[in-house]
Amino acid sequence: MSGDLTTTRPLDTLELMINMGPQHPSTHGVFRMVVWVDGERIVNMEPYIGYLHRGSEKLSEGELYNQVITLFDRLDYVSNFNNELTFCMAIEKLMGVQVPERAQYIRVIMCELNRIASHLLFYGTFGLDVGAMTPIMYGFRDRERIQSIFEAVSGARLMHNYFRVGGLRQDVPSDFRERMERLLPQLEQGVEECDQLLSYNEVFLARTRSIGVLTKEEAIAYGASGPVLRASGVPEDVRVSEPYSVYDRFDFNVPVGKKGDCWDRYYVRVEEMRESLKIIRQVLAQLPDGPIMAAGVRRIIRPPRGEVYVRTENPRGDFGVFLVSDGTDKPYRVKIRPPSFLNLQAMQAMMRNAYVADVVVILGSVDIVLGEVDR
Amino acid sequence: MLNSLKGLGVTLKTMLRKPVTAQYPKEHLPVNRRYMGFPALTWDFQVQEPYCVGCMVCIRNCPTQCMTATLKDNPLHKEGKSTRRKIVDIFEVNLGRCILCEICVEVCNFDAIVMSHEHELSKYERNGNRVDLQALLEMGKQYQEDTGWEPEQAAAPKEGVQA
Amino acid sequence: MSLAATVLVPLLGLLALFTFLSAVVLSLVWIERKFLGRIQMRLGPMRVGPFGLLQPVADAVKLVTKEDVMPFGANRALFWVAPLAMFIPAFMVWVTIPFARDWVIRNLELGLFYVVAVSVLSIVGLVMAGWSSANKYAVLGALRAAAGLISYEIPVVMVALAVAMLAGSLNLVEIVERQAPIYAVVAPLGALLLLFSGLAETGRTPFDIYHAESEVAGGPYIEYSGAHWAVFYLAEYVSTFALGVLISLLFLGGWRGPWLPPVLWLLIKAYAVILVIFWMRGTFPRLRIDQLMSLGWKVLVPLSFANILIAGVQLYYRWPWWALTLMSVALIVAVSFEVYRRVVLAGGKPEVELVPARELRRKVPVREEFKTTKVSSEGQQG
Amino acid sequence: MAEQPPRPHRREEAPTAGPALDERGTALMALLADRLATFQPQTAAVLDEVVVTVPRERLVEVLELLKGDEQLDFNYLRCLSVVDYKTYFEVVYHLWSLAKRHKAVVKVRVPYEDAKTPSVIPVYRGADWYEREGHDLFGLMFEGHPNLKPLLLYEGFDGYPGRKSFPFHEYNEW
Repeated sequence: MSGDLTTTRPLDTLELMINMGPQHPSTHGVFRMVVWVDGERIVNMEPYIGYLHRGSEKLSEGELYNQVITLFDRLDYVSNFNNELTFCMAIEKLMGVQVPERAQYIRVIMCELNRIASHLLFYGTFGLDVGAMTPIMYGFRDRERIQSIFEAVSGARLMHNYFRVGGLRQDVPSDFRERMERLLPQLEQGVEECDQLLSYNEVFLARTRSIGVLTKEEAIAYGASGPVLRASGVPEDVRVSEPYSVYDRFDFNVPVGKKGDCWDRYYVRVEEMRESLKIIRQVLAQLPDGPIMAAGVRRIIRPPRGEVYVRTENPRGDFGVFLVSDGTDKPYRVKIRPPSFLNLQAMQAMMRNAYVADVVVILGSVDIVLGEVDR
Repeated sequence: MLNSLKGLGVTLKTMLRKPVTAQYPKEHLPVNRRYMGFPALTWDFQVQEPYCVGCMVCIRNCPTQCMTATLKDNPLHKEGKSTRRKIVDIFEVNLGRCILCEICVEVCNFDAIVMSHEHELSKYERNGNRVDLQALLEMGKQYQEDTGWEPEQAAAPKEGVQA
Repeated sequence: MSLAATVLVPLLGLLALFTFLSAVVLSLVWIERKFLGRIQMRLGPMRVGPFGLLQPVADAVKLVTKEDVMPFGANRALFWVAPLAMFIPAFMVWVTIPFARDWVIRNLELGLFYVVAVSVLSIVGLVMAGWSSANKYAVLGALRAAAGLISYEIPVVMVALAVAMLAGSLNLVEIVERQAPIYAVVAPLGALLLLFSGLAETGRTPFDIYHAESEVAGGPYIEYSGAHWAVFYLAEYVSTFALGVLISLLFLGGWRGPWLPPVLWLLIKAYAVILVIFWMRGTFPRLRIDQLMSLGWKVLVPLSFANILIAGVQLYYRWPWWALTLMSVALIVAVSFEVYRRVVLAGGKPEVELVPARELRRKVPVREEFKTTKVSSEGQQG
Repeated sequence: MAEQPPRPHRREEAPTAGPALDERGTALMALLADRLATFQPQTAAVLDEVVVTVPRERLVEVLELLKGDEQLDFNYLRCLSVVDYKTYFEVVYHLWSLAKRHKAVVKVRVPYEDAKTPSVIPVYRGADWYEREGHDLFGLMFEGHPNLKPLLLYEGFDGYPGRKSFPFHEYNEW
């Protein structure tokens, strides 16, 4: 026997560079990660974005304010109402427009429904990421019901263009309340079913617990927000910490994770769906009558010269709009603060000791929407 | 292991339920009343002419610049049959470019444009879904028939054409 | 006469077998799609033929007429040979598998041994495919497949050994004949072990790591298309069916059953097992490679040894058969509990805290914020 | 007949003024002016936010102070925006305190000719991609940034499309 065979010299292995995306099945859009792996273990990961860069911020500078709302629909294309709300609120704040109560309440219903729809989509795709193929169908079943309500209210299933500066485009249809009353028990049951199918499955727990841990300090330093931040143990919710619209009138819980791992990020969202349902019930109970459009908003909006920053709680986190107006009918500068952008940035910190399979799970648990990341 | 068995139970339970999907081309789910399909022009059945006078408000307000229009003198006005002095001559929409935002409907002062329920418009050519006035009016008539559409602003005093 | 007996009859048998297996694969594809569809509240294939019955045929025609693409830089010879190298072992297994007492091409005395030994050969094809594709995902997938299949072969062998001990034979026909009551009742642990390790060997959820489409995007098959991909697919389904039949033979009493003809009984049992496999596919997420390895080496291998041990104890002391059942069940419960403790309760109970918004709103008093005295940071930072 | 969606009725009326600083905001403004006295900031109230403009050379110091101060405790960078005012850039930092729940805006002005500003990554790790984006779209150099590669545009893109002067109509990519 030669001595070479018995020495304990470490094997000379090469690091393999894998290009995950932009056409990988589980990158949630056109997103590319370059992953260096040693066997199955991740050594380094570098995200590349920009494949979906449409220049929404720059485009907004050439559009009328009402037209910009259509652009905001297309940022985070699974939580459109929330985006619209943020932009409308920015202009309303700048102009000092008081939105009528009824409009505010309907806005809250729509936003919360959209939050559930978005989280259901997350639930499905996260299931796919960990290798279960049924959750997406369950998620889509209930999302479909919500979208049918959206269609009845706004006329579109995805790109609603429903909120206006000062209110809404039109009132909800007359059978809205009955439809909601039919929808809510279905949704409650659907969420329970989703929860039972996946949340505590042993294989699922093994795949997501203690994977991709983002500590509290890191989450804050990276500017993570929304479920990612809350899963790391920071009870920060814009609806509570800086209440906008009429959110301060409702009673709900803010789910907060304990470890900041993938399971926490997943389950925070499941709980948020339940809380959103709670909010919707309260809103429906309180929904007042009245106008849906503020008086005094012209067709062509010319906010006064100035600048404003408004943030709201999107399904993905803290969505902000920084709007600079020069007094004309077009915005001078619109800066969008997309929550996924920063959550995605924090992903590098979650990659410690991860395996190739975990990259996919971690990316899924961050729940990015590339339309918003790249803008 | 119990939770996994619970998951198996959930899938088994749903298996025994009715499927929620519909067989699409055979079976169309009904669209809601407000459904925003592609824009269409409405037809004034009383005077037998389009409501549209070609004032270009919608065109100037369109976020994607997907429409063009020109107007002409209305021959029916000369005959005294119509109150519209001008009438649309050419109206073209590139439906492939339209983003279904309903801004055109909102800004229209004459109830001339509606979001029809038309949404299946696949064509073999890239420019195949440019539609002209005739096709738009057809779509509009179909929509008016299907939904019993009635003008709502026609009775109200007209605001000045403003962009 | 002798020539006909030694060559022609087995050849005809093989041909019949091939046709039969192809039909089985087509039926499995249809059943899988329909069954998964129903689990997911869909209809499954509906267009081609009544209830989409001809869908697998349409798929097959499509695959055969599809262009075969070989990536630039691939090793040509290995790339084209790999599908066959995977399919042939999967097919060879069937030479000795009996469908009824006399319905077998060659009833080998070492039948069980042969089945176990040959079935694992398909790994060669997978590794060849992965390596020759000149694709990093394919290499990763092939390595995963190699690791997984080799580790899970041990529990399969050990379970087969325990069954052979109970039956006193390696002949599959005799194993079936000697089951009284069926071994699934006598040795439930063995049945579960065979099911799980068989799933891992055939690459089915929750152990489908080597072609995990969300991670390695198809693994060794990533570069294959058309007929070559179809051969892989065929091999995979043939292996799955073999697993179903093997479990029925070893643990469910094979072709034995009242009223119906024996072949039908075997098929019913095999399809039932396969439905369970599809059901699991519709429910479970996928394990990670290291978890698969530790499950294999730390749980299934020791358990399979324990299975042999309890079978030996039962045989040595000539205890009645239910003694083995009790021991098996006790082991299953103990291991399940241990898995629960390790996986579910690891690092605390899995739960999130619900903080009432009312409480959060109260946390920062509005007026006292900017006093000159030091503000206690009892916010979130605590 | 199917129900007709009502249209919003719009009448012209002068808009009222936007929200103003509340009590806390005023207190915060005074506190900020006090703490940042050595940096000679320009403090102003814009709507309900306190805006502090500081010289860009001392930006990192200011942010460190704001983050480290016991009472201010601005530990969360909400948003970093670059605004092109044709003769100068304004880099706007929206800060937020997670514990104290108050907000402030820090601004620096960067002249066009000398488009450089210090990177704030040492203070706020999350500024990384914001700054890359700012460099990408506005051509602003964030000095000290470890990895100022293009983020949204591709490598080798010519020009800065975020700037007002970018010739969009004359620009032909292909």
